[in-house]
Amino acid sequence: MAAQIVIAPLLIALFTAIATLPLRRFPRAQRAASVLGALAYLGAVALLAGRVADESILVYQLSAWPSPFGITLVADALSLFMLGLTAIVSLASVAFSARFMSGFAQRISYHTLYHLMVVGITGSFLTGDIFNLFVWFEVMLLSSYVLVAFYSGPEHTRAALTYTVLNLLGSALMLLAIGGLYATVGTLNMADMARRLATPAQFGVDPVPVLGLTVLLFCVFALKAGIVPFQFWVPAAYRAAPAPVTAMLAGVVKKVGIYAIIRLYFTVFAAATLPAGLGLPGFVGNDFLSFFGPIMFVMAAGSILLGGIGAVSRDDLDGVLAYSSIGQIGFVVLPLAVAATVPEVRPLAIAAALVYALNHGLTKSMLFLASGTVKEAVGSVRFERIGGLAKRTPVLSIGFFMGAISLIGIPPLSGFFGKLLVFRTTAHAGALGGRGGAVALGLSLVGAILTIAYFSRAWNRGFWGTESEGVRTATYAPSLVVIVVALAGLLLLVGVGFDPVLRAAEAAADIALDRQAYVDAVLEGLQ
Amino acid sequence: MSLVALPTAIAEASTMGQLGTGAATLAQATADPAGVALFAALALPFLGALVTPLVYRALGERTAWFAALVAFASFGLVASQFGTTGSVSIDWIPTLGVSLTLYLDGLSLLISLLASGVGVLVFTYSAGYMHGEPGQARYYGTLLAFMGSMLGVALAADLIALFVFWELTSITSFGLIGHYRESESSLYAARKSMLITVSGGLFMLVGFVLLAFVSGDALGSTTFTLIGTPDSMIANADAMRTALENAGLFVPVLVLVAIGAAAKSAQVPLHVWLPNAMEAPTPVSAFLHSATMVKAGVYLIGRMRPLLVGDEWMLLLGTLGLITMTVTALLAVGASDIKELLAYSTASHLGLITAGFGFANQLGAETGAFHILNHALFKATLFLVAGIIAHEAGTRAISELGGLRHDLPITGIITAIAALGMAGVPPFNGFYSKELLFESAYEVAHELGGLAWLFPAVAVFGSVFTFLYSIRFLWLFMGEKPAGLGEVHRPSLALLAPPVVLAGLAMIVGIDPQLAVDTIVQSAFGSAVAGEAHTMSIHLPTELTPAVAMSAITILTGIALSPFYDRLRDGVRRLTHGPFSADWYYDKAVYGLERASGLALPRIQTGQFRTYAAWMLGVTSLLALAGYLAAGVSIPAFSDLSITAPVVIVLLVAIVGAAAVARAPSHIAGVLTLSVLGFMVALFYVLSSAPDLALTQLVVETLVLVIFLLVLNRLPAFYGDTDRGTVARDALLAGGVGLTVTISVLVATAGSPDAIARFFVERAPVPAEHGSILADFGGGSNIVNVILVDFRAFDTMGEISVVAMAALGVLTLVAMRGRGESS
Amino acid sequence: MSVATELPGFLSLAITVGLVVASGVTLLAGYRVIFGPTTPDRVVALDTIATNVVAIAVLFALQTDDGFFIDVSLVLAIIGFISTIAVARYVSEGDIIE
Amino acid sequence: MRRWPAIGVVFAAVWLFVRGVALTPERVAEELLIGLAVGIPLAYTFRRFYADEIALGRVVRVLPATVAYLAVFVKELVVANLDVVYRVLSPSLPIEPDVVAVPLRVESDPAITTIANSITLTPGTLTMDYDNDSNTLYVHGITGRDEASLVEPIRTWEDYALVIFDEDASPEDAPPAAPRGDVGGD
Amino acid sequence: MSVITRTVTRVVFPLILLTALALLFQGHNLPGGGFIAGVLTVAAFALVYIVNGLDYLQEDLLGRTGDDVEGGPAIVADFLNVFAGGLAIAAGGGVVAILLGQPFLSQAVLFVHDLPIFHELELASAFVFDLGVYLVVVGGLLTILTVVGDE
Amino acid sequence: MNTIHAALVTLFIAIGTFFLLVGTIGLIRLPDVYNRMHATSKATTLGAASLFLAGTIYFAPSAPGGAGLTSLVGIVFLFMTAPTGAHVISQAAERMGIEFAGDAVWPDTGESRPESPDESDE
Amino acid sequence: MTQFVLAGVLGLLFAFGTFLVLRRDIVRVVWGVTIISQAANVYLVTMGGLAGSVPILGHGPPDNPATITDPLVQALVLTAIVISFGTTAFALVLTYRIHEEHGTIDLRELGETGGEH
Ligand code: NA
Ligand code: NA
Repeated sequence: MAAQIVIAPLLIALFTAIATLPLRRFPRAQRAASVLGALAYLGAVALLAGRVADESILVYQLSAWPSPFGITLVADALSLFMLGLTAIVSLASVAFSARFMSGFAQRISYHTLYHLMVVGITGSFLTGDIFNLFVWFEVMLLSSYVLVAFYSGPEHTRAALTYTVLNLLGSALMLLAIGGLYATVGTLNMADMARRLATPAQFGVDPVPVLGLTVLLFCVFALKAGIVPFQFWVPAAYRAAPAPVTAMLAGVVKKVGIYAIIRLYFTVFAAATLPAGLGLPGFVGNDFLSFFGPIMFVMAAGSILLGGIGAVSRDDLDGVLAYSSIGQIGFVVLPLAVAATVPEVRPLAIAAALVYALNHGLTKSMLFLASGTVKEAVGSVRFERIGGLAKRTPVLSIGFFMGAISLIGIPPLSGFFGKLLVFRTTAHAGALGGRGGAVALGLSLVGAILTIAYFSRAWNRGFWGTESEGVRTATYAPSLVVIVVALAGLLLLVGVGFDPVLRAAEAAADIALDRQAYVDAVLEGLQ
Repeated sequence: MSLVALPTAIAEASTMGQLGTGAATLAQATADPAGVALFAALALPFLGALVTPLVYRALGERTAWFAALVAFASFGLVASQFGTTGSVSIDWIPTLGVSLTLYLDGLSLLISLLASGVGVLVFTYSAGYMHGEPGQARYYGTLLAFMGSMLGVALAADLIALFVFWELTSITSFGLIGHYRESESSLYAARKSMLITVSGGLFMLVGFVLLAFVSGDALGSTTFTLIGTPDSMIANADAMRTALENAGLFVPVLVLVAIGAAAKSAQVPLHVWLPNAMEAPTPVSAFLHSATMVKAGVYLIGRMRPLLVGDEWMLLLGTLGLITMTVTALLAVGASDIKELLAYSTASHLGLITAGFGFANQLGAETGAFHILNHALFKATLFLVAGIIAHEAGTRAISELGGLRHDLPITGIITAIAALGMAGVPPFNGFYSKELLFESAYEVAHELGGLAWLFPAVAVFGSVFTFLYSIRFLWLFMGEKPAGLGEVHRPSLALLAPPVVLAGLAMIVGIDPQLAVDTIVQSAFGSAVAGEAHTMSIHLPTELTPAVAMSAITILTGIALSPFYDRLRDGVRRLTHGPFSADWYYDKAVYGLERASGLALPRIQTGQFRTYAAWMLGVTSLLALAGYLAAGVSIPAFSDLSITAPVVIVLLVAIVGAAAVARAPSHIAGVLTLSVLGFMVALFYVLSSAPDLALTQLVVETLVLVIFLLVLNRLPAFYGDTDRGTVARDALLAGGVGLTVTISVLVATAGSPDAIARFFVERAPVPAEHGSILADFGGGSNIVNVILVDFRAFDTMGEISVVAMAALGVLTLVAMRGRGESS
Repeated sequence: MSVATELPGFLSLAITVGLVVASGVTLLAGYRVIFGPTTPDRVVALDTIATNVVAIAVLFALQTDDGFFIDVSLVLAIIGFISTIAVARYVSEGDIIE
Repeated sequence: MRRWPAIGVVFAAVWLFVRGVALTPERVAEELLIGLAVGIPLAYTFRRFYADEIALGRVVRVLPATVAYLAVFVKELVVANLDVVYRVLSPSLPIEPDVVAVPLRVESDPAITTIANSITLTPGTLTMDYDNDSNTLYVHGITGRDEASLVEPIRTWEDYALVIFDEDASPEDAPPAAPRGDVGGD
Repeated sequence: MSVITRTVTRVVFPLILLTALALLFQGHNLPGGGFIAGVLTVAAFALVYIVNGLDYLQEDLLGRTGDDVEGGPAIVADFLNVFAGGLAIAAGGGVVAILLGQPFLSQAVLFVHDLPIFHELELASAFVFDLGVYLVVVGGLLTILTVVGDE
Repeated sequence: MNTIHAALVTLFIAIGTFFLLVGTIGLIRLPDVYNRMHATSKATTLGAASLFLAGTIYFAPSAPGGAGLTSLVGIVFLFMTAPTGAHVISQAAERMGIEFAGDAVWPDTGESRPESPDESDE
Repeated sequence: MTQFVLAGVLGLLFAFGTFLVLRRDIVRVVWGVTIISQAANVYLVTMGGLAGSVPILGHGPPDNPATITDPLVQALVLTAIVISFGTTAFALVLTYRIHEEHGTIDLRELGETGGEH
């Protein structure tokens, strides 16, 4: 008997999406179904997490065909870590949407698209099949294209065009990479791929061409994650999308790219070694990660600097938050770069990346929701029009402030631990003499200071200062404020009760690096 | 969570001689602190802060008394532990080796008592000062939280816990400095202090992280506990030092921690936030700049001293402290506002404390410990006095003030006590700690010789200016009242009582310094030395020691220069223009960054899709090619696979079609040519034995054509003319992408996966022998279809979701037209 | 592309020649699609290609002895017709601008 | 009687062809059942599409005329293609195109359509346009033949079509005159 | 378009639909399947739409009257229901497997014997899934066509 | 597969291939779109139909009916739609105002010929 | 030989697609994406190997499965075609809406108002 709970989150989201279509003639029922769906999703993820805590890796063979032939779902600590983030942000965003989005918008397609996006995200986190990953990516992406374009005005269509077309190119590249991997490695199943790459002779696999193919794939993930130089679409798309969608995009969708990098590059492709080593100046080693380490490092550095410097001069809240997202994703990639380069700190580094991703997911989604609340009330989030928010809406402002200082890394908010672990990773790598460890450390400090610079500026210009007319006369929807504050409370809760979170992240990092366990669980009885 | 007291462990460690904290302290105080009292003292202000909004609703302005009560309770709780030493601990993040460990010893006791004690007075004072001011609930709440944070800094023995409270002081002070949030200068000041102190904190955090990293080697297991347990860092200071040096991390850690402390304690060049911070309400300034915020930095230096003291330490902190002391004293002379004067003076005295702790001899530690107390007493007094002046005289401009003794006689007296203490004039309190500095500096110079003689010289030089501005401040009460100064009111009791109490305490210290030493300074001093601390003996000098001579030189030079004060002031002001002004580098950095950002961003995020796509495709190609190159792929030899003529022709037509699309003269021509390509791809599928694909391709092709036509029907004819250069560049990039793909094809066709395909081929059809229900086979002859609806039906599930979403998307795009956000 | 072995040589030769010719004329017709000169010329040429593709699919059905490629041909014919109608309709009655 | 059930049966027959059923009684019976199951609902769903369709009962009666029509058509088809071969492959491209207007007697849609398509498939002519108001076909001729020889086969089909499609006019009626002005170019 | 085109369309339309359905039914064993059949079905509708116009398609062919609703012509609501139904069928069929203790989307084939005429009938649960695919494609693409065509 | 049967199939393949070739040559050689359509609507259609017929004959004996029947559907479909396509295109061309090659003119019937601006394609 | 022909063809298709993606006219960009997607699909089919018979069987498993073309890549490409079809349809309508909202389909013009100014 299969552990049906593995598929439960995905099915809940899928059926919620389907149910919201015929329910569009009954707006209240539609809204209720949507929120209940998100709630049930959270419940299912919690149950699944319980099972994973007991059994480590749950494997689910769709259509009852064994791996590597059928499609496999793999629920382990890493998947669950990401699913947990998804469930929380999704619930908050959908509850936010129920009040925030216009009645017409909700009726026309919003809820269906939203939950299908969750379906895509969930599938991406659970699947153990690389082509299936492509499919769920596409599901997630298409819904996000539409949701970015949702308001259908000039900025929205323009942003959506850039976002859509770049990602269409990305999808073609992904297909190219998957096709090449299938041809060279001989499988689509990730565990099988890891096994074949680990013992290439046994399976007649030549790992040499695989590296270039994985690079293609990597660029696609970098595009999804919005890492420099694949970040171009981010600011406009985040601004254009409705606030709760941006919360999901920045909070969760971005992390799908990160998840894929961890899962594929650290669990799967790390298995491969190149018989002749890396024959390119500047790259040392004979495994794939040695190649990706420096590249990820440059990308992380670019992201941190571009995001941080970019955010400093934005003249609207969403702009600051959008560029901040580019910078913060750099902080997630940075430990991964270190992990790729310095094997000794790998578990710590991946845990750091995960904790940072979680923190950024919770925090940035909260900040975008806060921004949305302001936009709904004032009609704009341009600084010239929103001065003095703190006086008019202190509770919301406290929420925003907590988010801002969480991202800066002020304890005991959750964001602090992200920073702490990143510092730890880079510091340890530097102390161990890892190449670039000290540079990485310096970079993370610079990035952190930039974070302070742009958030303090945003705060002064938006929340302090003289009240604008719009702010003075605005009325803030209490239900929206409550959601923002609840998320802010969560930031504090995660920080104060950080130990279980850390243990979850460490478990996720351990499982991400435990290739053998992954392979054994998925290909049980095949060897 | 477990609340555990660990005094016995401390005792054991001390008998083993490993405990770096002063043995004298331990000899005096062996009782354990009560965990409940410490945690309660720490928690009360935060709880108070949380309920302040409610309290304010009930009590209004009398919330000040509530806050004072809370502060007093904390003070009482801390004071009740007087004489105890040891730590209490609550588990926090065991996985990380982080706990909420509180440790009480002389130094933390001193800082806690100052924070909560001065807190009581500041709240009392606020009751008068803040009358009628806006945002009082916020004010008291934040101030309470700030005070709690400061207690936390003092009490926390775990580096992470310490950092928590450290950053909380920065954040809460951000709120306090920005209290008048509609004033641009308040916002500027708040942001500046946050940027500098929080950033400094992050450097310090890195230092902590490195310490913890090294502790893994030194102590066998990674810990963040600095002090108070047998396996804390300070309890194993020697091992830690060795490990730090072995790892080459001693200097990095020292510098990182020093940056954090220097930012907080406004050491040059990170002092620039301090004068602006005067934008805060005056009670806040009094609090932040006497007993709390800035003291956190020097406290940390004192706390770390047993662990890190040495030559590097002295070179760094001794120099830093003296430079700060001198430079900021000069700046204080140049001040035009009484709060500005006091602010620079604060930085200067913190420089003195830093220098004291910086000197590697015991006298240095004495200096630091004693001056923490003295400075808190006289500086808090003076700030409160400044508040009274500003409140009652209506101005803070030095040039507009004078002769205040007539209207404010009591204030005049307490100002005299505090200002003379600040000036280092015997027998006022500041004199003794300054003497200790001179002694310490002299001892260092004497011992090391050479350039080390700069230490005492600079100490004297800086002290001259300290003397000068102190007297200048006192002179506000002397002379004649300027004509422009209007009526000066008498301060209320709430305003007057707190500075009187403080000045009284300062007076007592001045009269009987040994009392203060015995009560608390000795034990605080003990906390700051590695190994055995000697017993302090402080009294007025009875013979001419070098230090006495230095004091004499200072005072006499000061008196001699007094007549030229205005010229000096003008000189300093002339100097502090341009790059030497307080805001220069900060403004350059911050606004330069903003400007650079504003200039650079449009060049990166151009809005031009072409740029974006070019980057994406170019970088991807480049990296992939690098990947192939790095791995050393070789192009496979010609294989014997044959390709038939029809396939070649079909592919040729496809290429021609694609080329024709690329140069199509009109939309319609391009769409039709694209269809040719589509047909050829379909044919390719036919010839590759893929009928399902061919069918799919064909039907899709047609529908795409129809949609294209429907859309083109509504589009203009634009197809852009591009200049040759652009075309050439694009062609180059296109060639690069093409090359990447070509190589990808060549290298990837080497292998041929058949194991999986074979499984599908064998399991798809209906086997000859089967029962009435067939579950282990796909039950269909079209293997592709069986894969789609059975083997990989999950893919198809996603695929149809995409189709559904495409439909919803199109519907949405059209239906939402004109219904977007109102902005 | 397995060729049914039992076919007489002349037939398989005819099929092969047919395939090559049909592919070749597709190339020729491609010339008209690309160079027009008028849009109806392109449409006619595209229609011709569609019909040629139908023919190729039939020939492939014969070559491989797989009757179901006839289905493909039929669908191709349907597709070609719909495309032609659609294009003709929009170039004549729509506002598609050249 | 409603037409859609009959049309459903026709669909079932077409289904047999489309499915390419093996011509054994069992298979035909099986597929016919399926074809009816598919065809009748289909016919019902789209019944509005065939509201003005001709009655199928007449099919048998007009069979001879249909066969005759097809025979003429096939002959013309072959001739037409040989004609094209000649014109296309001649190095001199012997063509002399012109357009003529052909007023029709048939008035029903199927009849007009049948004739129009036949014209295109047969020698030297191509239906360009149809004018509803004057019931006139515009035919493009590739050769310089006189109008009469160009129109002649069209009239022959029209005669059959008048019978096949149960038209009001009869084959004996004179062909209507060209609406106005000169017909043909030379 | 002219009467000639309209008449041919009327004849060709059912032929295309029948071809599409044949492809749907035979998909498990021969080329075809839900997607191809679906798109071909839509192509048939597209033909009618191009030749006769959207109103004809909506009112005369499908008998849907009524004013435009939010987001497009009245018929769009029906199309939405079609693809929602398709999704529900495809996913719901998969859930049936779960109820039977099998993983999501598990398929089985049932052979029914001794039927008149058919003798043995092969009923593949995968067909239900394919039908879902078909409906999603038909509903979805018709939605696109209608919405765009209505502009 | 017996020789006569194969020969018949080959014959129709040859005819079909030939006419495909002719149709396309006509498409290239003939002077305007109207004349080109004469070639494609007749020759190409017949060519494809001939190949379908070859299919009918080829598949007839191995599985009576089968793909052969479907081929017949293909023939009927082609004959129905190819001329219609030509009609639609020529109608469009004429309405777009594409000029006739040589001295062909639109018959003056008094009906107004839909005018549209001269097309300037390239 | 086969893979060199295919490699060249696919490289050229990607190159033409890329060239189009860099044009100013949105419609051309969409064409470019379409070409690239199709080329990726062809690539995938190529990866399954071109020799081999149609993966459609008579009843029962085949005698020699190795002679059959890899059906998996065909199924994958089918999925990919459908997905790229859905996204292309959306992108086309988006293009239309862009024109409605901005009055242009010139990406350069569109970009001049869309950067970080
Ligand atoms: Na947004
Ligand atoms: Na099964």
